[in-house]
Amino acid sequence: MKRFIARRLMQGAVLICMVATIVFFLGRLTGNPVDLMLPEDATAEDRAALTKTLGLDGSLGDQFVIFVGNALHGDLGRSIRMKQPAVEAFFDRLPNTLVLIPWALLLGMILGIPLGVVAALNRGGLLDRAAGTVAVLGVAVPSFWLGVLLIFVFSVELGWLPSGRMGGPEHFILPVVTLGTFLVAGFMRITRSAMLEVMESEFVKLARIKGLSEGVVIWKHCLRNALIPVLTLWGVFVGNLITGAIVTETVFAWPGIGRLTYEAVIYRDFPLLQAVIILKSILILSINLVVDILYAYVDPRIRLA
Amino acid sequence: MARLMPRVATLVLLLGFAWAAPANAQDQKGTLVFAVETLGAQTLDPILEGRPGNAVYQAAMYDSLVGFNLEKGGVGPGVAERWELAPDGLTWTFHIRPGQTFHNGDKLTGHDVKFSLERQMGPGSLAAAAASMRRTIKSIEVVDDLTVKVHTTSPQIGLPAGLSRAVAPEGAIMPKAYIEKVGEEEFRKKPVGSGPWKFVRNVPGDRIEFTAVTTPHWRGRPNFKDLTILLVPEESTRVAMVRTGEASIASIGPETMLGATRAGLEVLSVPGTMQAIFQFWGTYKPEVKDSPIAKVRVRQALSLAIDRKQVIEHVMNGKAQMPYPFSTFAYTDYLSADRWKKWADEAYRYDPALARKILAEEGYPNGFELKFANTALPGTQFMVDIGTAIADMWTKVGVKVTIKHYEWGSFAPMERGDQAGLVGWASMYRTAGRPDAPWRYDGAFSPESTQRLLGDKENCQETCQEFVKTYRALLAELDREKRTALTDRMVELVTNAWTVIPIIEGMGYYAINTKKVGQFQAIAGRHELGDVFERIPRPEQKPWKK
Amino acid sequence: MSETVLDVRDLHTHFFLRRGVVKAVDGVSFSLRRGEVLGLVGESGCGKSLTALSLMRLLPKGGARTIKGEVLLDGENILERSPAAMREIRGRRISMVLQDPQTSLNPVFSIGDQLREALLRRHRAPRPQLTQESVEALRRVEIAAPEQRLGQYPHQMSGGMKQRVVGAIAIAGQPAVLIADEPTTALDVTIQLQYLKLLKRLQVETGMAILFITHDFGVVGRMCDRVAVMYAGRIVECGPVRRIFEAPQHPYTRALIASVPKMTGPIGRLTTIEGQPPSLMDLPVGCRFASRCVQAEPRCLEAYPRTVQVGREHTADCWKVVPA
Amino acid sequence: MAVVDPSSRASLWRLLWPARVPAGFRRTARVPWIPIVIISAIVAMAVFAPLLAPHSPIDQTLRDKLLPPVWLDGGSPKYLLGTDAFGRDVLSRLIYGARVSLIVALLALIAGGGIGLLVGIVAGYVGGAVDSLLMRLVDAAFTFPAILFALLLAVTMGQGLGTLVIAISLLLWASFARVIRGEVLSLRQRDFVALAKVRGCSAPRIMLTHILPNVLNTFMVLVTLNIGVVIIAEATLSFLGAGIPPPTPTWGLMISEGRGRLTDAWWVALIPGIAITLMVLSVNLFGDWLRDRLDPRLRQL
Repeated sequence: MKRFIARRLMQGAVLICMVATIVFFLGRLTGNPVDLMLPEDATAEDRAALTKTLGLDGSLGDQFVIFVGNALHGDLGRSIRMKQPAVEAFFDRLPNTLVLIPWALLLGMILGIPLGVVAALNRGGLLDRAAGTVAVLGVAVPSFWLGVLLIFVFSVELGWLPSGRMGGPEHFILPVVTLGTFLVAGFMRITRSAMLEVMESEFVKLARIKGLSEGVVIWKHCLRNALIPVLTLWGVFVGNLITGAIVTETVFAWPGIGRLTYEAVIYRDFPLLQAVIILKSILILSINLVVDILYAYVDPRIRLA
Repeated sequence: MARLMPRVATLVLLLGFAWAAPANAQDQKGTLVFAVETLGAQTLDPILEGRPGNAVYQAAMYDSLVGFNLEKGGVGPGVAERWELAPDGLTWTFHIRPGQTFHNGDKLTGHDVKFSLERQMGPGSLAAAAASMRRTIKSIEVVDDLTVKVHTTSPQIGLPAGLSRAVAPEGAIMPKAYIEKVGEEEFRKKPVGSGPWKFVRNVPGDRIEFTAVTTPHWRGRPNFKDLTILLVPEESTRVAMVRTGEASIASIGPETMLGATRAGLEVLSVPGTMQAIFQFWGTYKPEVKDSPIAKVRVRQALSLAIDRKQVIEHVMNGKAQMPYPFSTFAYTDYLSADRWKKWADEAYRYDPALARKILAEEGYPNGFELKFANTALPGTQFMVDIGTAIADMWTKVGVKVTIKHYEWGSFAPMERGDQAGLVGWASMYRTAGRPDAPWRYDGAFSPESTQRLLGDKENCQETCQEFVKTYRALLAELDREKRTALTDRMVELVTNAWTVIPIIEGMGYYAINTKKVGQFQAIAGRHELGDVFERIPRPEQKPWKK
Repeated sequence: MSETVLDVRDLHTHFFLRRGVVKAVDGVSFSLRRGEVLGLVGESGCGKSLTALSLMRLLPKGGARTIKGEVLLDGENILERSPAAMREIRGRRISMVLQDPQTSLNPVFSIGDQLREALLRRHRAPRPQLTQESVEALRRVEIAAPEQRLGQYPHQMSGGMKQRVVGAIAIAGQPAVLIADEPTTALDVTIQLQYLKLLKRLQVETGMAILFITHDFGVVGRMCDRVAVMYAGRIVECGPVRRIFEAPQHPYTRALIASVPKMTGPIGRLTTIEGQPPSLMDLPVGCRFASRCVQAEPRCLEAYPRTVQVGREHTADCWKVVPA
Repeated sequence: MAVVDPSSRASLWRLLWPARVPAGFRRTARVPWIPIVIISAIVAMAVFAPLLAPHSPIDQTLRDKLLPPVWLDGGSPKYLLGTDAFGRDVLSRLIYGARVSLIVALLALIAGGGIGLLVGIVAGYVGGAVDSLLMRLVDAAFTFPAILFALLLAVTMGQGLGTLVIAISLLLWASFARVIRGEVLSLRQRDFVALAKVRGCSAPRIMLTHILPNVLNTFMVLVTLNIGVVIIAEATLSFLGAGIPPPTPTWGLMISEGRGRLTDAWWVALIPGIAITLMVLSVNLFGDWLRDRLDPRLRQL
């Protein structure tokens, strides 16, 4: 297990280096942030001066060397727009996204897993098709459209819920629904297919031969096995959520890292953009690692291998 | 004794004010929630925010050396009550309004003014005009607590305008003693200004909170107790928040206006905040010689093909107007504005028949192919819409338009260097409302400038040379009338060249929930409400009239 | 001879698919006596396994239904039991060992958990007692160091060992009938023999009856008292093992036996059976083996043959055989 | 043990119209006719757009702006689904939008899916260091927020079809590669591959003639299931201002342009939203069915 973790950490480090390099050069391709910081009619003199102030006047190679050097010390530069260390900006906003994600995940699981089980039990039946359609609907609706519609219906027309911003529990409902909807389908699909696979397996037959009740067979023997693939996809889903947060946070004025990312692109805030993508990658990788470890605890085949 | 007199006078005045308007001054209550699409750098250190429009949140807590003309827009008194230029044109003297204090209780004096301007010019400044200030300002001299002299290297007629928030944010006055005591870092965390709103909290990516000063303020004592400026990037969410009352006011684009009105919201439009223009690149260059856009009449025909009334009516939902000549407005300094208004109404009319006729006469009876770059800053969807609309209108007179959309960030680099990507193209963008024409004209037309739309150093022909002459004369001219004549001449040269052509004069738009705020007016030409917050009444109060 | 414990009469289990009906079990009858081992032999796809699952009433999902027939367990037709009542007897009166030990055990529960669950079916007992009984059960299937094994997971055991555990689980409820569905097919040859011996020993010890399903006539000789030969959904011949080996009556049985390599005697050509069994969805009206039968006559194609008593306890479905 | 190259397995046509019912064929859900009809209708819309659209999708009639659909008060029979803010016919834009959406989907799936297919086959078949390297790349691609990447590209290269296709392909290839590699890993063990090796076939030849045909079913299933992903991605990028630039009609852009007008002109944003939802729903249901039919092992997708 230790060696497994160590190997994963090594792979992760290599991945992060790759991502960092790609991001650095791609970021530099996207134009000069100075143009977005100055008024449209700023003079060339002003522009040159600001470029120098921001340290963007060196060659790309020089800038990269400096970037790598600083990164090794945990310094990913200062946000050009917000003038605060990019790492700090990221961690300022991270909690706001992290309070959103578990709820979305929970929503996806609470609805998706039972739906998946029910669909598997009624395979090919009306319930299966109904559950499938409902779940696929979750993927089929573009989340920004859903968000805008939800605001329109529940906030503007019915006046039940606030339309945006962080705040009390009622502020969480619409963003969580918007963010979590596509997960319902994901969880439902995987649970269903895993259940189908498990339900056809011999050990389920043996459990029945033992004379166990249907409830025990389904919810203990089947589901426990079916949850293994569900858990593997946790990592992927959390990754999706972190990306999906870009749209959701923009629609709901949620000050999390999703919007920070979007703003970093819009304002060509190189250091921030680099930092955000690198830190996000680290975050996603860590979550995946945690999931792998969890996975090992659920599945003895891995734990004891 | 002589020094005491003004203070006593001020005290009496202030008491009188408090007595005269007790209903207005007594209670400050409620929170004014203002939702905007961007908070820019979201920093409260004035030297760290370069884009004037983004500094809306700074305007609440900082006063500017030069202020507004609330009547018609443009420059008016601010921290300095008045200012004058020495006869040699090299020294501006600013007379500071007495009795101003910072939120920490310190008095605002000439030392703060000198400190603030020098900080804006300093090495750590990201201010847009930092470089030009360094070049033009020789020294700043504090004559006494209420008098400051700015010595310039050459005559700078536009200096006070440049220190007015009507033009740029560089005039913000910061507390010298406080910053020197606590240091820059601490100042950024706990900023102190002299405006009618005190800083409370800055939550990055979400909001900035202020609370009203309780004493009278020359800009007006706020009617609300608190002010929250919310960052809500998605426009439909902003409008939804105004509808539900989560926000009192939100900035909106023209495309949302109709919906906001139908939803029972008040829409406030601020006149003269910008001009949508289109322009032709490198028309004077040898390689463009054979291109249709090298011909003045063709360029004019393209203007005639634009139905500006339709754009105003349908794209801008009626909340826009026929433009003045390029980058000029009703409030532009030293301009015969009325005369130009009349001229523009005629010149910028819609006459597709004439447009077709001109095209035929110039040898393009079947039109020609035109490459058209449309640029938009984040949050200006209507610019894309206007571009789409005029491309369609050009198509109707037979021009085959290839439209390409750029984000501002990818367009700006194309202007630089040899402009290879743009020569022979038409492009379109938005220019902000500013009271000083010459500055903007310099950036667009001088052969050394970035855009150099009349000619570059190698190809500076008649109009270009004439422009350079006029512009130089204008810079040195101190006499008001002569200056106006020169400005008119400069504008004339540019209008007759038809290389930069205004489409419409646009406005700033706000959706307002009248249950949350009373009636108020914005300052013409000022897209941001930063200097208006303190004047916004509560719903039950009397509307604010200018 | 002792009494009949399981009597299957005219069992029909069909798959109802959109495309048609697959008559996988189509009129199977046989009986099983207490303490007896009955072999059920046939090619793959002839319906042996489905017969077993029909007896357990654990038909695969997706359209399989028993539409006709009786399964009398101690004289009671268990097909008429409610699902809950059926669950009552599974594991306790009738149980089953599955083919593949690799997949028969739930990978995420320990051996102990799975055994205890089965033992709990026999009687409600406190956990320590169940654990003690689990150890006993493992010992009975000849697993060394059973105490340690309890905490282990299936993936930590060999196939042979797993199959023993499956056996232990299957007989934990002390059933009167055990169905063994090709229990050794997936095991190594060397282990197969051990396992068969174990099964035999357990059968002798407990006196349960075993329905032993296999495609391997060699195994039948070693294990069974009687054997029933199944072809295309029906039992075509049934009789004591020795009789069947010595005097197979049905051409199919003969062909099957001829295809088994003999351990003794001269090495002759192994015969194979030409052709394919008929589609279970489109069965012929006549003898189902007719299309492959070297002795087929016109009447074989016209009607299904009657069941002929060819000797004591020995029957065969063939027009060509002569009643004893 | 059969040494049969199973690439001759059921074609799509055979699946829809089985010539003969194979015995013991596993029971699967019924043919999803409704989704097939919807998909066909949308494809027909895309192909015959110029014939079907009553108006030009980009010509503006500003005077007729924001007219409601014909069944509402104020609607005009001239514009069945109403008009947008420029007086463009929503129906015509919807029809042409189908074309753009499908072109984007097609190109992105060919590019992204193709790369994924290639990487998957090479990684799975060659194995070893090549496999490790390629799979690390795939991992990196999964870590990298794809939408962000698309945004970056859009601001770098400018908005446009090419940018969009590249961005979406980059979003797709990794998941294709991962699944295909898994398939190839198991195929590599199969006898017909061993036999081909014994016959002395070269590695590229085996990949081309033995591996490729056998993963095509999986590939087709992946393609179908990802059409929805592409359509949503296109719409999302349009929403974030990085899609195909106006005035070219795309469904995403139509929603994006109309989203501020839900109160007064809901049809501008709602109708394309419904179209996207219907389309994605249909391709997903169809894909599910196809997967069950062609490649039940992929059920976890």
